Amino acid sequence: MNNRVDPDFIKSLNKFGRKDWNACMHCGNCTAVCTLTDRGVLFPRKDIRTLQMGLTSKLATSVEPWMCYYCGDCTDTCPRDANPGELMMTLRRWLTAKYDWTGLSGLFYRSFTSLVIAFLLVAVAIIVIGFIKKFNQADIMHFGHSLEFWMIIGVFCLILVPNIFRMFYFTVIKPKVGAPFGSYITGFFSLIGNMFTQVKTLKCDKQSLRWFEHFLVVIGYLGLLVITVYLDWFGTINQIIIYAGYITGGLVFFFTLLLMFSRLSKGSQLTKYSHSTDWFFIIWLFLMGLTAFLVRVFIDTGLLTDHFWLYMVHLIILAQWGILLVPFGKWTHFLYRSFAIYFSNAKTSGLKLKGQL
Amino acid sequence: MGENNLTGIYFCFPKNGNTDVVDISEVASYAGSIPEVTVTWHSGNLPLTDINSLAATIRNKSIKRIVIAGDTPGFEKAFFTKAMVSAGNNPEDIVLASFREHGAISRADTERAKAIVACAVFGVPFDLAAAPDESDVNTETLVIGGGISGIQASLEIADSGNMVYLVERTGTIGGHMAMFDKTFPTLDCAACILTPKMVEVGQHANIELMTYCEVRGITGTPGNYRVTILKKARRVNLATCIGCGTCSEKCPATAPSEFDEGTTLRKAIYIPFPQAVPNKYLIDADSCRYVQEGKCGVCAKVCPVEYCINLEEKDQEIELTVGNIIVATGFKPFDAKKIERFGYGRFPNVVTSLEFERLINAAGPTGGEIVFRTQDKKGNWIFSPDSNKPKSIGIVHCVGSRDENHNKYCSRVCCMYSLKLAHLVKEKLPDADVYEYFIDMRSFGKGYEEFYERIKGEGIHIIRGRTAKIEEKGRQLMMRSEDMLNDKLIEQNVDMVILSIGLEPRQDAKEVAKMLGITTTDEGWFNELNYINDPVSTFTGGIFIAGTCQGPKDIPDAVAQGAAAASGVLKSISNTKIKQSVKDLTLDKIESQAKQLTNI
Amino acid sequence: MEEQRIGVYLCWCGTNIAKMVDVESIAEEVGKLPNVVIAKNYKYMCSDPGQELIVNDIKEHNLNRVVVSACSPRIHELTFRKALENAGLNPYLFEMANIREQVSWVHTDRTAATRKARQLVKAAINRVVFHEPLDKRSVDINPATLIIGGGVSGLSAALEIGEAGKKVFIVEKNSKLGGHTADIDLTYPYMYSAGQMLDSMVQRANDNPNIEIFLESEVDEIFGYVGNFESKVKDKNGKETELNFGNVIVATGLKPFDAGKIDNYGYGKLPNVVTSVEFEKMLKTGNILTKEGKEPKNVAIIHCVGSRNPDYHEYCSRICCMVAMKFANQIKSALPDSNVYELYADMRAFGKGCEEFYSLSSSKNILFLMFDQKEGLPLIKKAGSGDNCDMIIEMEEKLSGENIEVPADMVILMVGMEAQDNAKDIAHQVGVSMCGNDFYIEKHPKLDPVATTTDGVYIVGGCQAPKDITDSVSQARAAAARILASIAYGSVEVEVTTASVNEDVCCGCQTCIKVCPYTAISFDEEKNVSVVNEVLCKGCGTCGSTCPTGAIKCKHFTDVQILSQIEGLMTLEEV
Amino acid sequence: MDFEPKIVSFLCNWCSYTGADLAGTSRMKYAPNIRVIRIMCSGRVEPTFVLKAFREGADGVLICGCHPGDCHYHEGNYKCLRRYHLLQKYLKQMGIQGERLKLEWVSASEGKQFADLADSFTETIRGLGPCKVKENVETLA
Repeated sequence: MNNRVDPDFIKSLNKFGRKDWNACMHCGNCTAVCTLTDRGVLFPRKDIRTLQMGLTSKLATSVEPWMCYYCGDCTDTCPRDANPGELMMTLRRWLTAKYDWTGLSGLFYRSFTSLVIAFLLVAVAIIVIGFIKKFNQADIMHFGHSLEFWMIIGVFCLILVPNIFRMFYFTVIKPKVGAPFGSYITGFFSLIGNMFTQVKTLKCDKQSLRWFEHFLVVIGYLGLLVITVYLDWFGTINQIIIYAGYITGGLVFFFTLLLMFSRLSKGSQLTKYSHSTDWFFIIWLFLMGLTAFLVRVFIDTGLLTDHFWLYMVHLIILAQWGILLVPFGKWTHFLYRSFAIYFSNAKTSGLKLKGQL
Repeated sequence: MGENNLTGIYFCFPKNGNTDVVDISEVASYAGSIPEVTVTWHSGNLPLTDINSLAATIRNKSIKRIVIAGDTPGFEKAFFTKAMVSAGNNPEDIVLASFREHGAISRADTERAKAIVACAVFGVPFDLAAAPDESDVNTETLVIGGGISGIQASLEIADSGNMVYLVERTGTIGGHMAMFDKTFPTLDCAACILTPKMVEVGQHANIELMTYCEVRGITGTPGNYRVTILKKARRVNLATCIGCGTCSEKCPATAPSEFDEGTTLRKAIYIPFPQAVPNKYLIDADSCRYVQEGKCGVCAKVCPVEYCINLEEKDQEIELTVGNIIVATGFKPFDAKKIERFGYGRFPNVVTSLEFERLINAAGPTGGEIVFRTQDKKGNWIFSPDSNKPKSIGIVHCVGSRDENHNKYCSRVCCMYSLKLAHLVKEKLPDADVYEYFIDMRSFGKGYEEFYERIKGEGIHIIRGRTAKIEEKGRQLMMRSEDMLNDKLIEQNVDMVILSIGLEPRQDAKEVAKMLGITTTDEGWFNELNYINDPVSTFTGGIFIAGTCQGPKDIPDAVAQGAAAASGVLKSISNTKIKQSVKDLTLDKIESQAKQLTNI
Repeated sequence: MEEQRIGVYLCWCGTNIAKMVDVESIAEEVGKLPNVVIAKNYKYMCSDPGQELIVNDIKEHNLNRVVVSACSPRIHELTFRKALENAGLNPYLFEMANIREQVSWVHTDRTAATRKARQLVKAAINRVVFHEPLDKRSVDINPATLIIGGGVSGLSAALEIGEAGKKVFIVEKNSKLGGHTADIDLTYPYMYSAGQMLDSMVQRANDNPNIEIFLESEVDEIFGYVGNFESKVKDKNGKETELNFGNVIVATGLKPFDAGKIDNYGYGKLPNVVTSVEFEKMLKTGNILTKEGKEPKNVAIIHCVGSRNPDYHEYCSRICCMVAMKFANQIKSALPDSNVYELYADMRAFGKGCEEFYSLSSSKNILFLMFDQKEGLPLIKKAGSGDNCDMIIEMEEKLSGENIEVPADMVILMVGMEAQDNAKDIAHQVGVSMCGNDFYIEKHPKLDPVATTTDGVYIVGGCQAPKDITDSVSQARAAAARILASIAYGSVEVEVTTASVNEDVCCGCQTCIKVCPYTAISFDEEKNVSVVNEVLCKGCGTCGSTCPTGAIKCKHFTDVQILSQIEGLMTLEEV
Repeated sequence: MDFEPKIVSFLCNWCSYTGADLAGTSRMKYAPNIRVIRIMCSGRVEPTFVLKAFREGADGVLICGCHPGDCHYHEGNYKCLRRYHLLQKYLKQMGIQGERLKLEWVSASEGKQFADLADSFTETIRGLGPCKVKENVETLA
């Protein structure tokens, strides 16, 4: 029977983040203080209740955790120090694992060692390939370039798309909300918008600066992606592309640096607690930006031939990023968030149809 | 005792980070030196987990009795009981040595902690062993605080024919109760039931009423305390003032009325409220022009009685000697400004429950009309009878209470008075919508639950969900809350919001405690000798606590406590002997007395 | 009737009265009235010179009646009565006319106000003519006290009075002192040992020569009135002891609700559904085991059993929430890896340290689930084979709106508290009244929570309403204070303005006996007349107005006094 | 000169009289036609008192007691209420309009209510005009 309460679940959740949400006495403050809650979109209290009772299947249907941008108001004003904000973060991790059909992201969240091993394996693989190709610069750079390309295709088709569909199944199909087909069409554009701007963040008070940082990182990241993969930054001689590459790369590693500092200083609620995977994500993003930047510098200064190891390093980081972090880590959040909004809009219009709202 | 009755002592370490606590290891080493004790052990800060190994130890060391010592060792008892049973022992042979119970809280109390452990080992109740010597008692009593508890205590003692000095900080007795309109759950008006008692105090032959006075210092010993009292300059002669009010009429200076929670203005020379006891005027130095600027003095000129008003009067100090002291200093309301999200102080029509009590009171600033707060010519925000009436009112429970960010504790009365206010609003404005937001409805007393049910039936919207913030929406106020029982988010627009503010210790509670030589909780509530069965005595002989200064309380409980404290006093008067302070007992004395008791 | 020599005094109260009432003219007029020896007006009658004025005149003109017309008698009647006493005159030969609060302060037309004042004064003069000297009466107090019930309330009261050196009789129906507290392992919120606390109290009681304890005994009907009660105590062997005492404390406590009445909980049918009372025993004996002798993996605690439910008791039993919380903590301590569920309605953690106790407990993986009795009670069923637990509780969880199942190997029912079965009998024996729930009614719910309408009889602890140990102790001591005070004073003042029966006129219809709220009137069979016990009478006068033959006289409010007062009000209309 | 009603009113000591005093202390103004007689409890009010008042020339009689349940003597006010209904019947038989006798509950805090009551009742009586009882009796005699 799936509505049997299970107090042990909350313990298993501890792997995904900081514990002790039993402190919550259900005063409802968090839900009411949150600027993003709305009719039909109630969080975090309801999710706290569901997880306290350990109703996992119900929890899996919840899109609310993706609606939260972690401004920390709920945690600041919680009368029991139950830290609802961090709970939302933890649930996002738990859901990511839930959606992922390979089960790898769950594994990485739960055990740090397995994550490290995975990283080493990838690194070794790259080095081995390097051997096979006798460290021939042109070959390897060609390989690297095509690797990037296939990685994106592969990850997208094999993991991200299926996971999105799993998410769709858990949150919309299973709970049987008859969302009208039209609502998916109409919602699509806002989906794209949200995906790249995450503009909803701005609804939180005192979040605009963070949003801007975040936005620039995304721009920089996507820019770098396009420039290296499709405009072959390392191969091209087109000055414009080269400079564009420099700018985007710079953006990435500069702003990731900022983000890292804010995590270290633990200023806001958001940055108080960091899961190991958060660090991996941000550091690798930073390294990617940095190494890419340096590689191009070395190319332009003609140093690369003598210091080809640099490209190897870049390639390793790139592979780890693309194969491990993108499909199984925090990277997916920006997909899930946008789709969550997309689905929940569909849901609400479904409920409206039923007259439940 | 002896071989066949070996005792093991387990020490629990305090779990919270507090550092100024009893030195457990010192107590432990002391305990080791007691012959009857075979083994002492403690888990450090780890919680106990393995019952079987504990049972094994008990069996191997053939321990027959166990003493669990620590701040609140009871939390571990069930664990030990089980272990004892599985070790084949009698679970009755577990004794708690609770430091907190007997007032050993800080490092300074380590000696007493040892004594507590000793008594537990000897199997002697601590309060029997820790019996202080007795001495003669002065039959006169000092009562500090003229609220309902103080009044009750004074009357109980005075009726026995013994002298009572009732010292009150303000110009009249009555305390907070006098400010209330009705009282829950019977809804009889506070003034009607309180003022006769106040008059009784004023006229009682055995009560010397000392209003507008403050206790400044206390010396001496239980049964014979010397008290220094500051008699603040009232500038009006209590004996000759006939309360005609001419002075007040003519007085040009005004100030916010304390009695009306500043919701209206009073003159510089005033009677706090019509039924004040003593019903005599007093001059508030801070707002009196003569005192401040040296000119004016109209009151003295218009006063029909000669030499009644003396603007030059100065504060003076008085000495008293008393045998017992009852502390009934009461509480102070929580400052709603501390919670910015509720906008108290920014939005004029967010009012505190106490302000509302005055507003709705037939003898209040508007004669009981519920109106909006408006600004007078001088720019003071006041309630004036001629302003408009709200059509909808919201009530927020637990303001400042049950909140880690403010006061952890529950203020005990807010739920009920909020229901009462809701009812009164409906009574005065039948068409008004009333919305009440609560967390847990704590209607626990006699007739309280029935009252709750009655209110539910009066068309008041009672919603489970703490209001998180209040924002101005046009001319109205928007209250944002989650209605969790109906799975809804509510953004309710209302005309006026009542914040049900909690109770706090008086700001000077800790200094007062220091002066009296009694202890307080971290918040500042006075500590009782034993929370369970001696809630009014303290560790200092001849000093008793009554009413809300010990912790939040409703009127019946405060009254009961006032009387209970009086009984402590009458006890000593009646057998002409008073117990000295428990806190002054030395370890040796308690030890030896405990030994004596075991030999009996 | 001796010659009437009345002195009338009108007060200006500065301008307060004089401004609106022409006191001088009134003084002049009433001065002319028969029996009025002197009529004076003065600035402040209440002031010392004002009072001296009266005293001197009484002596000088040997007045035997005084009328003062000034402020409300509620403010200064006592003052002036004292003045009369000082002058050696009986204080009741005095009447007051209220021309400030009820004339000068409330009217705007001076002539009208003056006319009204004049009439009030005249009425007072008319009335005072018929005033009679009344003597303050008081009865001596027997210093002994009877305490019915040896629970923690009765015990604390006994200790308080006994240790004050006064005689106390405790009558306890069980074989040991301590009541319910004796069955409790620990007390909330600080987990003190109830047993250790009680041990010392009982020892103190036993060692105290002033405290006489009757175990397994019951009290017979109590006769007499405040200060002088008498009754018999019967022990189980039928041995009777005569007792005389001045005050009574009723501390009979309460009893747990019978959980069997609620079908949903299957108490009595399902072996592992136990009451909070039974569970306390488990805790004391240290074996928290199911009937099968296994350690329960899942323990569910259900709140408000029999409380807050109109089908059983509408009231809240006040302590169950915290006791349940205490249980949860003890279970977690004894069975660290068990799951504890609390099925509650509102968490009533209101006492000192209780909210902190609640939040502390929350951090111990205790699952709090909310239900609403109005929308159906949780249902306890035997679990199926695959459930790997003994019982299943089906409930609608209010905080999530989910219909859920809670696994349980043991269910603890937090049974509420209700009045003792014999509450009514005791009420009759001691003469206290009861409310709908059979709890005793206090004299005033707020300002007199332990006294009753019968002087000298006090109710403390659970018999007045459910309450925890602390609050019971406070009440017990409150009662003790009253009693110690009355003993110290040695006597109690009794109402002077009582009713009395003129036996020649009384027809013995006994109507008065029916209407008297204080059972102060009894019937004398031989003389066939009603007799007023002036100690019990509070002087409300209801009997007087009911008496068909006018045999009952309400002192100081006699018919003739009031009737002539009416005449006074109506005369002197157009002067 | 136009008709000024004469009204006798019986106030119980614990609630209504205190309420009337409160009206005074808070300086509320009301018609001067009410003349107050203080009794311990509204239960003390005998029919004779009321009749006597009319006999002596009162145009109206007002009785005030504690609100139901608040009676200082538990139920004196109920007793009074019962008697009031009987009296109403009796007055009619005597040809006195029932409106001339009024029973109201006034608590110690209801100074305002008392003032309003005094005014409204005075107006009622003014509307009814003088009560003839006294004259009739005297002409008979």
